[in-house]
Parts: sequence; C-alpha cells; structure tokens
Amino acid sequence: MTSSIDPIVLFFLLGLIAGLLRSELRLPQAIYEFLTVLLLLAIGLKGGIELAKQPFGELLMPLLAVIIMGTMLPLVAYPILSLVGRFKRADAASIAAHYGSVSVGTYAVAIAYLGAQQIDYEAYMPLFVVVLEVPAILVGIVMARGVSRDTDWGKLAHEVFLGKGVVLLMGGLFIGWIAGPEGVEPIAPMFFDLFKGVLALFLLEMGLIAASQIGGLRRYGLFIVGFGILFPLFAATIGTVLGWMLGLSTGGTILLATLAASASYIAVPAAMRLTVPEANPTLSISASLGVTFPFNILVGIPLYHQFVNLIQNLGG
Amino acid sequence: MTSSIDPIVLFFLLGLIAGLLRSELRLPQAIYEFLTVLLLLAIGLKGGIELAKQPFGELLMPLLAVIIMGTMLPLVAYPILSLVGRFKRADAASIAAHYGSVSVGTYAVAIAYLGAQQIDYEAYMPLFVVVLEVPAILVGIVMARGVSRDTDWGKLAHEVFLGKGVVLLMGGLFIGWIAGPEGVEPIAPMFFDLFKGVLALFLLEMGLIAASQIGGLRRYGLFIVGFGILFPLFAATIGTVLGWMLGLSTGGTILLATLAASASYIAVPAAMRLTVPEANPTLSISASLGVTFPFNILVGIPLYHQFVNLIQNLGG
Amino acid sequence: MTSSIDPIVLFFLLGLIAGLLRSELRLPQAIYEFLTVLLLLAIGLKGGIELAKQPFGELLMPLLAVIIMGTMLPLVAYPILSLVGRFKRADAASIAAHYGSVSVGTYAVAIAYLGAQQIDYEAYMPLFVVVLEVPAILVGIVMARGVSRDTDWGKLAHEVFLGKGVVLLMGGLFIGWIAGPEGVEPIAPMFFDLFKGVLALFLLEMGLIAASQIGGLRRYGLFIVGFGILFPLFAATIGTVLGWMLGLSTGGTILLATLAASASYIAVPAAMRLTVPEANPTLSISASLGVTFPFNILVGIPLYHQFVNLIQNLGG
Amino acid sequence: MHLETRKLLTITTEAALEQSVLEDLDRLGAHGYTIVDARGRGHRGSRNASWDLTSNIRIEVVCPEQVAEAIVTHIREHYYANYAMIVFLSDVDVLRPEKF
Amino acid sequence: MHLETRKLLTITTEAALEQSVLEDLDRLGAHGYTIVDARGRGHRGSRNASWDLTSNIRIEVVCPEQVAEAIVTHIREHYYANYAMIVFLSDVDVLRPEKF
Amino acid sequence: MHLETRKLLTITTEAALEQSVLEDLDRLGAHGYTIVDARGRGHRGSRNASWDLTSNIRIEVVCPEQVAEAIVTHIREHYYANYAMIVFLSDVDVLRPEKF
Ligand SMILES: Nc1ncnc2c1ncn2[C@@H]1O[C@H](COP(=O)(O)O)[C@@H](O)[C@H]1O
Ligand SMILES: Nc1ncnc2c1ncn2[C@@H]1O[C@H](COP(=O)(O)O)[C@@H](O)[C@H]1O
Ligand SMILES: Nc1ncnc2c1ncn2[C@@H]1O[C@H](COP(=O)(O)O)[C@@H](O)[C@H]1O
Ligand code: NA
Ligand code: NA
Ligand code: NA
Repeated sequence: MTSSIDPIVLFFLLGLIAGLLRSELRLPQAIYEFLTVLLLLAIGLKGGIELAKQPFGELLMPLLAVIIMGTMLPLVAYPILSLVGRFKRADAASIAAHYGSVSVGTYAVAIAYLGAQQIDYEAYMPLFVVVLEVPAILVGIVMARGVSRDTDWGKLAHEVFLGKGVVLLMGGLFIGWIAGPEGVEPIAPMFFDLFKGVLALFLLEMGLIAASQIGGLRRYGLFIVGFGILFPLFAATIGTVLGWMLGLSTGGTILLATLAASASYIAVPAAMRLTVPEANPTLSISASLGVTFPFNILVGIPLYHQFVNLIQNLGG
Repeated sequence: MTSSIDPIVLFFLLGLIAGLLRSELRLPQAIYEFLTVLLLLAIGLKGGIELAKQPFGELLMPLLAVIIMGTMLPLVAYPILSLVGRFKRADAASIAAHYGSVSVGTYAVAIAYLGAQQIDYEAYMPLFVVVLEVPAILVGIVMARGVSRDTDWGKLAHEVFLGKGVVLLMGGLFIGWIAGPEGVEPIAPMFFDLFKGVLALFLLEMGLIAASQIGGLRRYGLFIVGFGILFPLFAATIGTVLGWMLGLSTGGTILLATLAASASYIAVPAAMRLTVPEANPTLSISASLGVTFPFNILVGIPLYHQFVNLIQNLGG
Repeated sequence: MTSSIDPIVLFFLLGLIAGLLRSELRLPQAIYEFLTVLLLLAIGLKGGIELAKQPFGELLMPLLAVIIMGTMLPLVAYPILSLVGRFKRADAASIAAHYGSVSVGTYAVAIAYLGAQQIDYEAYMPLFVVVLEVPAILVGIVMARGVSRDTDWGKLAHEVFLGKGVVLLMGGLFIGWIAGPEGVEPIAPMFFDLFKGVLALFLLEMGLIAASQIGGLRRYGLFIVGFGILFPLFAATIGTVLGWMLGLSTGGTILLATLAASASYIAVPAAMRLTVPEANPTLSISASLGVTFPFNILVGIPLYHQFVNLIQNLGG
Repeated sequence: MHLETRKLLTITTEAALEQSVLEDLDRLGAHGYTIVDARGRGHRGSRNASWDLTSNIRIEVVCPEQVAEAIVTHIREHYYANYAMIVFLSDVDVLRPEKF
Repeated sequence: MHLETRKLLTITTEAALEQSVLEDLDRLGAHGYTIVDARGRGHRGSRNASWDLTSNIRIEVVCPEQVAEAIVTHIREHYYANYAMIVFLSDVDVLRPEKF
Repeated sequence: MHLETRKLLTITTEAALEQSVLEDLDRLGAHGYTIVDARGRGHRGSRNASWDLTSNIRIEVVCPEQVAEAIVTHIREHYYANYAMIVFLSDVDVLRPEKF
C-alpha cells in the first residue's frame, strides 16, 4: 500500500478550505451536473465491459444479500437517531434512509483508490450501487409514516427507478455490456482517460458544497458529527463481514464496506423531500455531506481497506 | 463490414428510452450547446487538415452539383407534402426546407461509422455540409411566400451565413487548413480523441429531445412518420447516384447519401421561425427529430452503405 | 524559431471576426467559467509539479523584485493616463491598476508558445502570476482615493486573496507540489493533454468578448489604442531587463516580459468596480480586452521573445 | 387598446417541487405558466442554487381571480408547512383575456 | 422619497424572437429592458428549454404609458398570430422617472 | 382567504454588487429575497451577460412599506451615481404577512 495522499482528495480539501474561507470560487451548476453525468456513465460503462468479459451466473445471491443489508442498515440507524439523538420520527426516518443508501461520489473515490493501488474488484459492483440506492428509501418512508394510503407508490417508484442515478448507471452498464471492451474503445478517452480529472473537479465542487453544510452542523450539534462518523464505521464493518462471507475479492469487499459506510446526497434527499416533507432536509444533508462524505473520502476508505486486511488475516 | 452496433448509437437509444419513460434525466442546455460547438469545430478541423494535405482543384464541379441537389430536394418534397400530405402552403414549404438541408449530428454519426469501418472519404465533405445548409432555406422561403418584398434578404443572409453552424464549420476548416496536421496536433486530444465521446453525450441528449418530439407525432399522424422515413430513402438514392456520377469514393458517396437523407433541426427551424412564422414548427421538428434523425442513426447509415455497394457493383 | 502561426491564435481570430460580423455564435457563460477554472488549475498544477522536482531556495529575491515591478508599473502608467490622456483621477488610477496587474489568459498563450518552441522556463512562474495580481490593485486604490478611511481593507483583502484566480492558481500549485509528477499523472489527461484545446476554446470566447469591447473604443478614441499598445511595449522592456538582471532563463524572461505587458481583465475590474466605483469600467476593459489582449496574443509574445534574444546577445 | 385585468400569481419555491406544483396548476385551471431558475433566502435559510437541492424556481401564473384563489388555497394547505415557499398576488392588465 | 408611476410591460415569448423584439423596443421608444431565460407552457404547448428552439425569454420594460401602448399594439400586430407569446402590463413606482 | 398588502421591490443591477446589496437588505430589515440572473440594456449601455463583468442580477424583495423606503433611500445614496441599476416598487398581496 503506497502511502502518498491521492491528489483527487486534495481537490476536495481545496474546495472545502476555499468554501470555509468564503472564497468566491464556485463551479456553475450546469458544470456540476455535467460532471455527475460523466461519473455515473463512466462507472456504469466500466462495470458493463467487465461483465461482458465474464459469465455472471453467481450474481443473484450477492445481490440479494446486499439488498438485505440496504434494508437492515436504516432499521439499525433509526432507533439510534430516535432514542439517543432524540430526533422526531420523520427526521430519524429520513436520516436513516440516507445512511442506508449510498453515495456515488464516495464510490468513485473508492474505485480511484483501488485503481491507484492496482487492486482488482468484481465487475458487477456498479450493480450493487444501483440496488443499494433503492431499499433504504422505501424503508425510510415506511418508518416515517407507516404503510400509508397517502403515499403514491407509483409516483415514488417512478421517482426512484427513473432518477438520474439509476438511469445513467444502468444505461452505462448496458452499453458497456453490449458494446464490450473493443466497442467502448473509441469513447474511452472521454469516459476512462478523463475519469480521474472529472472526479477531481467533481470533488472540488463537493468540497465547496460540504463547506456550505457546516453551518447546518453548528445549529444541530455534536450528535450529528458523532453519528456521521460512528455509524459509517459500524456499517463498514457490516459491509466488510458481508463481503467476506460472500467470498468477494479484497477490492470488492473494500467497495462493499465503502458503500455501506457512505450516505446518499442525491437520490434519497430528493425522494424524502417529496414523500416525507416534514423531515428537515438540513439535518440529513449536513450529516451526509458535511460529515460523512469528507470522513469517508479523507479517512474512511483507507481504513476500510485495513478492516478488510484484518478480516482476511483473521478469517483466512 | 463488422456487424456490431456502434456504442454511440446506444447512447441515443438510452436517451430516447429515458425520455419516453419520462425519466428526470436531462443535460443542462449550456452543456448541449458546448457539445454542439465541439462537434462543429472538430468536423471543420478534420476537413481542414485533410484539405491541407492535398490540392483541391477539382472542387468546383462537386460543390455546384451538390448545391443543385440541395435546391432540387425541397422542390420535390413540397408537392408531396402539399398534395399527398395536404399541408398548408407555409407548412409544406417549411418541412421541405428542413429536408433539403442537412443535419450535422447525423453527419457526425456517419463519419464515426466510416471511422469504425476504416472507410476513407474526401477531405472536403464538411464543405458539402456548409453549402447544403443554405439553398434549401432560400427555396423554402420562396415557396412559402413567393419572391416577396416583405422578406428582408439582408437580415436573412446574415442569419444564414453567420449562424453558429456555418461559422464554426468554416472556422474549423480554415484553422485546420492553415495550421495543417502538425499545427493541429496539440489540440487533437480535445477535438479528435474526445470526438466520439462528445458525440456519445450529444446523442444522449438528442435521444431525450427526440423523445419529447414524439408527442408532436401523435397529434399530426401517420403521414409524417411515412414521409420522415420514405423521403430520406428517396433522397439517399439521389445522393448515392450523384456521388457515383461525381466519382466520389465509397466513403464520400455514403456521406453524400446521408447528407441528402438527413433533415435539419438547427439552422432551418431558426430561419423558418423568423421568415415563415405561420408555419407550425412542431410539424417540421417532430418529423425531422422525432422520425428522420432516429431513422438515419439507427437504420439509415448502414443502409446507405448498402446502396453505395449496390451502385458500385452495378456501375463498376 | 518556427514561423507558422499557432492554431490557438487562430481560434482567437475566429472569435474576433465572428464577433465583429455580429454572428450569433457565443459560448454559454457556464462554459466560459469552466474553461477559466481548467486553465487556472492547469497552470497551477504545472508549476507545482515542477517545484516538487527542484529545491526553491532562491525564490525570495525574484518574488520581491517582481512585486516591486508590479507596484511601479501603475505608478508610471498613472501620470501618462492623467496628463497625456486627460482622464479623471479615478479612471486614470483604475486603468493603471489594470496594466500593473496581469492576464492569466495571456500567460497561458505564452506558455503554449514556449511549449511549441520547446523553450524551458522556471517552475515558479505561476507564483509570479499570483504575486503580480495583487499589488497593482492596492496601488490603484490608493491613487484613486488616498489612504482613505472609507476603504474597507479587510473586505478588500478578502476580495483580492480569495478571488477565483488566486485560489485556483495557489490551489493547483499546492496540489501539484504535494502530489508530485507521478501523483498528478492520473489527472494529466484532463489538465495537461487537453490544455491547448481548452485554451483554444477559451480564446474563441475571448475573441467574441474582445469584439464586443471594440464599441467602447470607438467612443473613447485613439489615445486608448495607443496606450494599449505602447504601454505594454514599455512594460515588456522593463520585464525583459528585470528577467535578465534576475538571471532567469530565456523562457522565464519571455514570461516575465509577457506578464508585465499583459493587463488584467478578471481580478482588477472586479476589485475596482467595488472600491473605485466612479471609474468607468468601459474605459479600462476596452483598453485591456479590446486592444492589449489581442495585441499581446497576436504580436506581442513573439516580439518579446525577440526582446529577450536581443538583451541576451547584448548582455551576454 | 382593450385590456382586461387578471391576477398575476408568483410562487417562489424549492426546485424539487416543480413537477408537483405544475400538476396542481394544471388541475386547478391555470392555462399556462412561466418558470425561471432562481436562488434566494427566507425563513428556511439560504438557498444558493449551488446544487439541485438548494435551487429555487420562480413560477408566474396569469389567471382569473377564482383560479388564483383556488391555487393559493391548495398551496397553503399542501406545501406551506413543510417547504421553502412564498406566494404573492398582484393585478395585471392583459390583452387577450380569453387566453388566461 | 419622490416616486412616479410608470408602466411595467412583461413579454414572455420564444427565445428566437429576442433580436427582433429588442429592435422593436428600441425603435418604439423604450430606454431599456431586462431579460431572463425562462421556460413554460401556454396555448402553444410546453416550452421546456431543453434546447434553443423550445426556450423562452421573459422581457421586462419600464416605460411611460404611451410607449407601453405603442409596444403592445406593435407586438399584437406582428407576433401574436404566429408566436408563443404573452404580454401583460402593470403599474410600478420608479425613483428616477427621467430614466424611463 | 386573508391577504395583506406589502411592497414588492425589484432591483436590477450589476452582478458584481450581489454581495454588497444583499448585506444591505439584511441590515435594513428585509426578511428574504429572490435572485435571478439577467441581462439587459439601459443608460449604461448593453449588459449581455457574456461574462461576469457584463452580467446583471434581478433581486426581488417583498417587505413592509417602511423597509422598502429604507432600502430605496440607501440604494439611491450608495449606488445610483456609479452603477448600472434600476429600482421599482409595486403592491402585492401576501398570504402570511408575518413572514415579510
Ligand atoms: N421577503 C422575501 N422577498 C422575496 N423573496 C423571498 C422573501 N422571503 C422568501 N423569499 C423567497 O422564497 C424562498 C422560500 O422562502 P422561505 O420559505 O421563507 O424560506 C426563498 O428561498 C426566497 O427565494
Ligand atoms: N397563463 C399564463 N401565465 C404565465 N405564463 C404564461 C401563461 N400562458 C402562457 N405563458 C407563457 O407564455 C409562453 C407562450 O404562451 P402561449 O403563446 O400561450 O403558448 C408560454 O410558454 C409561457 O412561458
Ligand atoms: N427601462 C427599463 N426597463 C427595464 N429594465 C431596465 C430599464 N432600464 C434599465 N434596465 C435594466 O437595468 C440595468 C441597469 O440600467 P442602467 O443603469 O440604466 O444602465 C440594465 O442593464 C437593464 O437590465
Ligand atoms: Na450506506
Ligand atoms: Na437533406
Ligand atoms: Na501588466
């Protein structure tokens, strides 16, 4: 394991510091959206061409296990938030949903980390990203309001399954899978060669956004900071154990731990805003973006790598 | 001829399907404009450096022939639209103008197709794109309103010759021509290496836009669908024969057929909106973008390749 | 010295001509901002990884000398503008500040020029860009209003040191310095391979903007055109002599001459607008963008190269 | 020049509500609307549009008084408690009253 | 605070008309205007600004009543029949009436 | 439907002033504002938003009459002489008057 800090993480720090110093620096929203689209497509494509290389018979079990994990994590988070954090029902449910779901930006940093360390991982990991996005949202809604008549499940399904994230990840996956390694070659300069540059710029902007969420923290106190660090550590442990039980490679287990530890800031906030409007979005976003995202980027991913080494030494 | 489907076409399908399913996916308008600028400049530059390599004495005849084709095509389309389609004068004229002119996006897909198949084509093809853009507009206006005093021809010339398309294509052509292959090398990563990636993203957005035009089709019925497929087939035949008569290479003839078959959705709609405002823009755009563009991208280009093979076998 | 014109300069001319002909061509503002961000980061990164390669003990003297130059240049410009140009105090001070400061776009073209000619330069040049941005602003304000109580120096310092330019240049410098050549490699395709392409697009837009400033020239007459060419020639001479005295390399001296000759159009106008609002921004911008920027890009840089050759022949 | 008076209803709210509010407008009888992207500040804090979740939209609807009232009533009941939102009304003169 | 009343004229129409309408405003005596990019829906369907052709602009002009009338009359005659467009008028108080 | 009247203050000015004007609004008692990016033309020439320096913003503030007056007075004194800017006022009806 090389020890030097990855420069893309420095871009995040640059954005964070510039934001905290109230620099006028900011990327136009159109550029931020563009970078997100590029990341999602690139992750999907990368997964797709790998799938094209190998049979993927044994996929069902891992997918099922991962869905169960995505369902359980918010169920664990909720009582903590509710009893220890003393949040009202809607807020506890909403935050729990954020932490049960995943962050694509964190996942992108993790695969960049694995790339730099030349650690392989299973081709179907992007599928995990997709299937982990959804269940926590449903669990969150049910926790907030029971299985209510008011919830328009059709609309919700539309919102969840046709959101930008799922469509671009799945779309990239299919295109990569159909086109295969050679087919994708002509578009590789855009989606693969530029990947880390795009990620660097994306993280610059994420740093700026994270800085703007720190205000929310000041208002809502220490509990959120604690939860935003401790719960990911717990979730990463679950992810590590699950990855090990599923027999995933080192890289795959690190990714699963990272996904478990990451908290959503795109799909879940949008869905919660519409279905559980009485939840205060500042709470969940300042936890997810102001605490957990920086923690995972700066400290978490290498740490989860250690988790995996540990369990493999113990278990192997 | 390899048979595998080009991944850039899959991006178009992804956009189309996402649009039809009413996904929230969309690229910011600023990004769409940027991608268009990149495509236009890249096509121009590519043509320009080729021109720099070879003498281009024999250019006048082909240009003249192609201009005549661009003038005749709307004259053929008009009576069909007017008599068979029963469109009012302004609408028939406007649609005819769209089909007499060309689509740069379709052209870009065609050169990507030729690139993938390693088929060469004449360097001056981008000039064809430029000269084909204009005459159909003028013919369309005259068909709609006669040689009217009301038309401000000066303003129109400005609109047509200084539109984004012509300026960037011609600008790229000149820069490529002056700078030559080595001069352009330092900017090649942006304009050539990324070309197919840019095209893929552009097609993703075109798919979304095309999907939003399907509504227009429902309202205006089957005739438009028929016309939007059959007229391009006819025009491609004309283009194929003309390319063959001009002694163009296989690649050049495919491109000319594709240009003939393609219908404008940038320059012509803008010009028509201002000069023939009583024409319903939904009609022409839903034909051009909702039917002909997808048809050419998905089916047309390989088909026109067959046309060219056929005529060359018959003729040679 | 190869004589062929650099294609990126042709992009500037394309924008300029399109603008003068009132073409509808324009890049969305979001894209313009994005290109600026990419240029600033790339310049910083490039400097940073060079700094990482070599010790930089002897930096203090040159930095100090350069700061003094940046302080003196506006002091020379002011009396010329005031006495010969007959501008009111605020306007003379503001224009002087623009010319004492620097233009990052011009600097980028100069390093592209050196790259094409394979001329090396000192790694720490981006630091010069940063330290030259600031002093002229302060001098300008003091010239306009004395050391006034009204000026909110804290706010001003914030504006100046946390502006986009300084943050991204310094940020890039630090990241490049910490990450080193290998660390930066994964993001090289974005920041280095695309550099000239990004610069070409940036210059296209600068050409369009410069064209829109020509109107300002018509109103404010010949003096501005003369000043906008002659003062840079004078400043470049100073820069050349200073570079030679500091023992800079040929490339470094050309860059210092170019920096001296260049006039700000981002940081200074923004600062002046807020601190010396009675200065007419059209005057300084039409001089800086309408005259000096094109002059430096098209004529100045190769000319300053000759200056440097001359002094090195005389002096050596 | 024959002009008639209509209500101009301006709604500034979170971008996330766009779809939902537009469906309401349609159902409650508005014949059209105009949207611009916006940012701002209010009781629910600063919404600086640096990303989706903190973006605002500003919706303008010209409509007859009863429609305006129906919309305001609906919006008050469904969105006021939980969303960043302001609504205001004014009178405007329109040329083709049958359009609105 | 001395305020005078002027007309505020708001035109929402297709982005393609920008150049043309601005020339009209100038010729008919408006001393200024403000434009924002917009999207919307009306009798000519949805204009969602996903690309040039379906983009709207919203133009605001503060001017004396006669100028407003001249503009409205001109616009009605030249654009109403064929373009997606709405126009409305209201009263506003301005500080430096000589500017408008 | 209980409505109360408030002032709607609209300020169109150079984007460079955003920070400064917003601080003023806050200090002078406005409880919120809405901003959209704009371009335009006026006595200080064309501001076409092709880059930062020629961009406008359009700020909207709903507030009580005295606050509006305080803002207008302050703005007139501090910005009118040197900046591209227009300000106008109108009446609007609001639903939750305590918000403004
Ligand atoms: N007094 C006000 N004047 C103008 N716009 C306001 C005002 N208050 C709130 N807004 C806008 O309405 C949005 C939601 O307001 P609020 O629900 O008070 O947070 C804000 O983000 C602003 O864009
Ligand atoms: N009732 C309305 N209220 C607000 N804006 C409208 C209304 N009707 C139309 N618009 C706007 O004006 C544009 C053109 O309207 P129309 O000519 O009716 O299609 C639409 O795209 C909307 O942006
Ligand atoms: N009569 C007007 N109607 C609407 N907007 C105006 C008017 N005059 C000026 N503006 C806007 O206010 C800005 C500054 O105006 P000015 O200070 O007159 O240059 C312009 O760039 C326009 O956006
Ligand atoms: Na998680
Ligand atoms: Na055609
Ligand atoms: Na200088």
